[in-house]
Amino acid sequence: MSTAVSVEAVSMTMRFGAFTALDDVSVKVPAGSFHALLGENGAGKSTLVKCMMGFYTPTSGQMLVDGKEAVIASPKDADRLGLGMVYQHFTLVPSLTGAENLVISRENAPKIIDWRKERRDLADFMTTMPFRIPLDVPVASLAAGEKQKLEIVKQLYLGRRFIVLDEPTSVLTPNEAEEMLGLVRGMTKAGDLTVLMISHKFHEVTSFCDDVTVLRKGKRTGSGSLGELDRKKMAAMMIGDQPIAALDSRSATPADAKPVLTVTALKAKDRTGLKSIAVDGLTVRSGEIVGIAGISGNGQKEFLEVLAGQRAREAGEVAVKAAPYASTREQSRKLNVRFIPEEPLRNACAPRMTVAENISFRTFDLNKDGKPVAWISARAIRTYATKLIEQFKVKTASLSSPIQSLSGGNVQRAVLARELTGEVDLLIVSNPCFGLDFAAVAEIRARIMKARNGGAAVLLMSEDLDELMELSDRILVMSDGALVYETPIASADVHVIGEHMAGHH
Amino acid sequence: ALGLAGVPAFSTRARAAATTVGFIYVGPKDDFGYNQAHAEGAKALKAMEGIELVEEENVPETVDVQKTMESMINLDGASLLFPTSFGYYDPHVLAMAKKFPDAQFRHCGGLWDKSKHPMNAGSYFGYIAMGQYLNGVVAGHMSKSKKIGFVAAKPIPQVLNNVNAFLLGARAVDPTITCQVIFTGEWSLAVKEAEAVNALVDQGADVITCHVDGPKVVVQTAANRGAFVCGYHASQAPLAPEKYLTGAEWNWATVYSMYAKHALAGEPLPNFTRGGLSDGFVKMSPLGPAVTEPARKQFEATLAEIKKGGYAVIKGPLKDNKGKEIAGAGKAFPETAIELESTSFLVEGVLGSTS
Amino acid sequence: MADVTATDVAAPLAPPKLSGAIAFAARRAEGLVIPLAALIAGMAAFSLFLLALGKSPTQFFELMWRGGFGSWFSLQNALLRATPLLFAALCVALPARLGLTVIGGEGAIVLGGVAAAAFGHWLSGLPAPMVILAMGLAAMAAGGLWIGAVGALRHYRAVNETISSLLMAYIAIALMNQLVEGPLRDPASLNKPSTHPLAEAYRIGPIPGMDVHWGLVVGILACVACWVLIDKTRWGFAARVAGGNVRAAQIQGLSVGPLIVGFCALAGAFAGLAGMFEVAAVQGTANASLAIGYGYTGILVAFLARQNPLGCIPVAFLLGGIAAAGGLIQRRMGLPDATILVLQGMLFITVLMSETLYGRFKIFNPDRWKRAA
Amino acid sequence: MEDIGLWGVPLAILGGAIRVSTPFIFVSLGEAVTERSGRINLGLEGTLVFGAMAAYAVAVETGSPWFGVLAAMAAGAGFGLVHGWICSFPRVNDIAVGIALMLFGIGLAFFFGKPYIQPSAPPLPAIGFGDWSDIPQVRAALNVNVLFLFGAALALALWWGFKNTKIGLIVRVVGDSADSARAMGLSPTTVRLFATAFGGALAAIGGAYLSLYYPGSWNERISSGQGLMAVALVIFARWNPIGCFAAAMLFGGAGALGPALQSVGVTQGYYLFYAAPYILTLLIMIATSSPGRQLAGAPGELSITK
Ligand SMILES: Nc1ncnc2c1ncn2[C@@H]1O[C@H](COP(=O)(O)OP(=O)(O)OP(=O)(O)O)[C@@H](O)[C@H]1O
Ligand SMILES: Nc1ncnc2c1ncn2[C@@H]1O[C@H](COP(=O)(O)OP(=O)(O)OP(=O)(O)O)[C@@H](O)[C@H]1O
Ligand SMILES: [Mg+2]
Ligand SMILES: [Mg+2]
Repeated sequence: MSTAVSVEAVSMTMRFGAFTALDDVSVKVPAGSFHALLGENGAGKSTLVKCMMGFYTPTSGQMLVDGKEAVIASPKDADRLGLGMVYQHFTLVPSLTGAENLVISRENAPKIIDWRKERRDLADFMTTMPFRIPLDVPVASLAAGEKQKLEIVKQLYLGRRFIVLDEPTSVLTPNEAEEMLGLVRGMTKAGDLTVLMISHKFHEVTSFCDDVTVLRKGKRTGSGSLGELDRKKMAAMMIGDQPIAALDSRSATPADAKPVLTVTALKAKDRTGLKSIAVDGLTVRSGEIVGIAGISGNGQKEFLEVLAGQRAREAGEVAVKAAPYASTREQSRKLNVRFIPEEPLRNACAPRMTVAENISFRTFDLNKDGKPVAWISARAIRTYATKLIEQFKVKTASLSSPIQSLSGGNVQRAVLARELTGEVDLLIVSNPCFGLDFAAVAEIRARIMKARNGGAAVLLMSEDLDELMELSDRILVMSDGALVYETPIASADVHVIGEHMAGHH
Repeated sequence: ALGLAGVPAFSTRARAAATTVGFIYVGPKDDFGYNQAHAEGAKALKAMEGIELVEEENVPETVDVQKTMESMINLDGASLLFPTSFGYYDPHVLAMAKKFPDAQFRHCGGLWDKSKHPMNAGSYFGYIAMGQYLNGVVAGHMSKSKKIGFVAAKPIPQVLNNVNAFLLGARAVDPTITCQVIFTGEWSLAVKEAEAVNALVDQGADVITCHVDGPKVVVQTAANRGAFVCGYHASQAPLAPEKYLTGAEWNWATVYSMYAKHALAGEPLPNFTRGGLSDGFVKMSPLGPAVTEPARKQFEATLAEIKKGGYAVIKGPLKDNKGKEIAGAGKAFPETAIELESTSFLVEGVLGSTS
Repeated sequence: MADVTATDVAAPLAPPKLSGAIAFAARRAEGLVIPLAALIAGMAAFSLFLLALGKSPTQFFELMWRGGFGSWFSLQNALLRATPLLFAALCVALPARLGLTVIGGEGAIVLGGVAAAAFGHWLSGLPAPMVILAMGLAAMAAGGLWIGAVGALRHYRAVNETISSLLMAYIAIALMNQLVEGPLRDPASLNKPSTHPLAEAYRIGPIPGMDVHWGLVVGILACVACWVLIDKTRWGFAARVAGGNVRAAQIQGLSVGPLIVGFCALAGAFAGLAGMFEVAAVQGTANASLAIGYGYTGILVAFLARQNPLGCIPVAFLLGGIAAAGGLIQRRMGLPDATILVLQGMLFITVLMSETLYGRFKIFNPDRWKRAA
Repeated sequence: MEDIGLWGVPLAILGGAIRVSTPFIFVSLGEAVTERSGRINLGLEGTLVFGAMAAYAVAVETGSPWFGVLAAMAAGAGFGLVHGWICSFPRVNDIAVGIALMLFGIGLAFFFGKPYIQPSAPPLPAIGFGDWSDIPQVRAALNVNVLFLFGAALALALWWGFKNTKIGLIVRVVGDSADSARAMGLSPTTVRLFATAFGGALAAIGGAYLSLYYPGSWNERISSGQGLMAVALVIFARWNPIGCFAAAMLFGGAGALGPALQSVGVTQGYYLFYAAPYILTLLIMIATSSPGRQLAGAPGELSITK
């Protein structure tokens, strides 16, 4: 196996039109080190690495590889120098098998592929890897952790000696994340690999990385070795002196709190139509947050879809406040049920409609007195949206901008504004903080906690165990379409939960 | 309808003192079929002194044709119009005839009714079934399998008359001959017509004819399958010189020149004109090289007989192919018989049904 | 560049009311200026085509003007041809609001025509307003069921609507032929099988003083009504949400299924009306001439109008005018009838390409005026 | 010729399937490649008609049907390139561009095709696979055009190629995930451009078959929507080249059903028999689709299945 290289970006500047996304940033990653890149959303982290990998042509700046100046005008150039990148979102092709993905990503893939030979070579290669992955099934059918490992395997298979990992653990269980980072760490230690990792999670950075560089609004605000920096210092470099929302303290759930959501013997098919989910029983009481942990692909999405009326249920009952609930608009309105799905732009917004329209999805058909009307009023929509935008500090150029032009955090805020206004009895939330920086995360979590303390029953599905541990009163684990484990927060143990998530118990 | 006729008068009517004649076709002018036959007739007018010709093709049977007529009158100054497709008449020609009493409309199809329709409209038509009868006579001689085939568009009287005549012509040679008919359902549908020919040949038919708008595909496909073909509408002999026996063709030049002469002379145009082989409205393609001597003899004899006039193809005793009597012994329907305009039967010996 | 003026008017000194109005106008102008520019580009491309063939573009466009727009007669000709296109375009534009691409409006037109003719015959004897109303309703029901079924298949069975509507158009035409030549045939319709002709009293006549039948008025009203429905009512809003993102609509508890089926049915109902007017105002009977491609031209109209029902009105008029001039061009310039198809194709292509220009120009986007300043 | 009676029906369906299916095979195989790359080209009807015209015209002018086929392919690839180029601009809707190009292609074909309606072109050759038989009907049914054989071979080749060649895998990558493709340094736009051009070239061969072999003439009604239907068949065939071949055969066979049944005396309701292929396709689509489940094998980037 090849040996690690050192990589250095010198004075990178990147402008998009009049906007400077990256302003004279330098980063030095010595051979065999594990370097972290920190920063808020939009700080320019992805822009920096994309400039380094030849995706963007920086406005100015140079690259040094192994101390020598290198011209990286395209990802192909980077590839030739042994530099590779694992993206925030998977770049494996879902319908291709692992083997196909590996072979086709090779620059010198033969015109006609001799699969017998390729399989043999792959098998040989895999013996040098510290873990096993099935290579003959379509990637779509792999678990998230397996996909992430495959991404890394791919980089090594391609002979990369320097890789960039962009938020590599955001879709993994803590155990998987630790295992994976441990492996990477091992490889850097052995001198096989140099790694630059983008992350929002301090604990990962502190326990695995050697050095760190922090960006803020396109500028480098600091760097150093992990030995000399603590979390506080890093946070200060990331966000300056802006205040962070504090979580409300948890008020005790009254012992006689009424059940709000009751699910019994629910059955539904999953997206492939081959597997199904089965939730035997679940109750969420007023004033509590019930967290559902699970690796993506284990049925949480389908469960939420059933509750939200996006997927047909085959059997079972869903009741809200003892009334049967079929997710109609009238029921949601009467019973005060709200949903905040993950990836709100994809699941809760009409991207091309305006910010004002998106904010009024829940209320456009009501007049001032809350009575249904046939005619909508553009003026009422704007007035309502203006109010909410102010309250929830949504940053938008104007009310009539399409919501897709907002940043991720602001889309999330707009959706929160829409769903958390008015009385809420049941709040169903999924991965609300995915991909957001810690200031935004803190604010969103604070709002959820506030709703709980106000008496709402909250069902929180999340792939982020930290989030569940922080917010939930009880945690359930979903695995293979069923709720397999339950624990009150007091006795919750991340490792036990992780094992149930992974399906071994 | 406010002063429409006045506006364009400056621009166009003044253009020529000549009579402008407008021809409107439902399909392309050179389809080897219905439209080509009319276009060839129209060509005869080109040479005539004092006649200005305007033509438009691919005009559908809806407001489009009304507007085309109107536009020819208003913008081109046409005073005599020949909308040639059958479906143009009701309501389109009628509406325009009422609206433009100064223009003359003559429509191909024989639908004009003196008691109901405007006097500046009129019909002309040819008795072409007699031509199909002659096709049948030749086919009867040339068929070895004693089975002949007919590719038909729709089961309407004109088509049924042609089918019946084709079979009866063949039965005049050999009364055991049968004729298989396949309806394609559309006036022009190339692949279906070709499939129909193949199905006919597969069922043993060895002489094929048709009544569709453009017989090109039928003729070529049949010839490729080794069957003989009889043409329709126009001559398709160049498409299959070896296999083409003869064909029933329109000879619209006769009709159109007649109208044009009247128009030039300032005489009133006849409202209702019909004719057959003897009047030169219909003609037969020259017999092909494959036609045998006995066939030629009977063909020529029958043609001569027909030209004398009064010849009847449908004559008793005759049953339809469901066993119902059509004509008792001694009863005959010559080509001019009004009953034939509403034929809804297929005669005994035709395999197929009208629904 | 023009941006400068834009920034100027948006400057803080301008009274807020006025700048709001200008910003509003600027946003709207984009949807007008870009398609017009695209049309001009298409005509320029077509002129090159003509020049390459040695024909004169000036003569062509002069004739186009004369045959399609330049006189009262031509204008009416264009309007008459535009009429069925208005309905056919709605059959595409309404489902498009829900993100559906329905291309089989032809089927609904044909069946609407047959249903209207059948009811006109069955109810003959009753007072004319009643019969005409019944014919309209029957046509709308037939077309509505047909395209409504496309919507239902899409939502409840996940059958792609583009393909199912296309297949169903072929099936509808077969059905129409079967009915017109079978059970519904007027035995007197000898050589062109048709349904029983409508009694004179049940025919829909021309608008007084014009040559164009009432279908034009109904068509324009239908377009306006659809625009109001989409822009001003809760159902239209809900449809836009569902069209923008089905998942978002579902999570809001909007009944996406009924919305899709309802909008498709309404779309089909309008197409059915096109068939009804073809029968009641033009043909007087239903026959194979119902299937002459209005449904397909309607797709063109809707896409050129960017699926905006109000936009369908001028676009249908434009295409009506082009079609109206087609004959004159054929006769005067010796160009084949397909010339019009080539022109339409070129215009369609340039207008679609112009889609990429939206949002590119600062002048149309008041949000960006200040940043530039 | 012998009377084979009712045997004529299955034989006609077989013969019809072979004769009628070829344009469907080519258009659907071409479209399968295009759609596998993540683009849909609804305009292949226009390409097919233009291909039919171009092939016929060139065959008339040169006397060689093969030059006709080559010319059609070149023209079809041209149309594909235009489609691919226009769709490479952001926010341009590929379905609408397809419809526009359909109109444009048909328009150009009719425009330039006028002088070629009358002349006769030399037909493409066929091979008599039924010559062992004494029954002329069998011989006729098995008189197979070389293009059909080429289409069958192509279906197999594409099926194999999607799995076993670099190009095949690249097309699949681009069609399934443009982001992944970009990450690999592939340009989805370029790949789609060529995939659409390839699809156009094949569709034009379908047109050449219509005008140069069966029914074997050029006129404005030569195509009755084969190009449009074949696009539907691709989805029906789940983007599998072998499936496209089978679907085309099924559709061709069903199309031969109507005339064949009439020829043996089944004459009631022939319009409905003629609609059989459409009804059949619709029914099978209804039966094999289901909500809440993605279409198996659908390319992830395809606009109509997203
Ligand atoms: N192609 C582009 N055009 C214009 N602006 C861009 C472009 N890409 C990024 N930006 C802007 O540059 C800034 C930095 O973006 P970047 O993606 O690098 O942030 P990041 O630090 O990776 O954020 P996150 O944590 O959300 O991934 C953002 O404000 C973004 O809007
Ligand atoms: N498609 C787009 N069109 C116009 N502007 C855009 C577009 N995408 C992003 N932007 C602008 O770029 C800016 C940054 O986007 P990005 O998503 O990177 O934000 P961010 O800084 O990460 O914010 P957050 O922390 O809220 O996620 C936003 O303010 C947004 O207005
Ligand atoms: Mg961001
Ligand atoms: Mg990033």
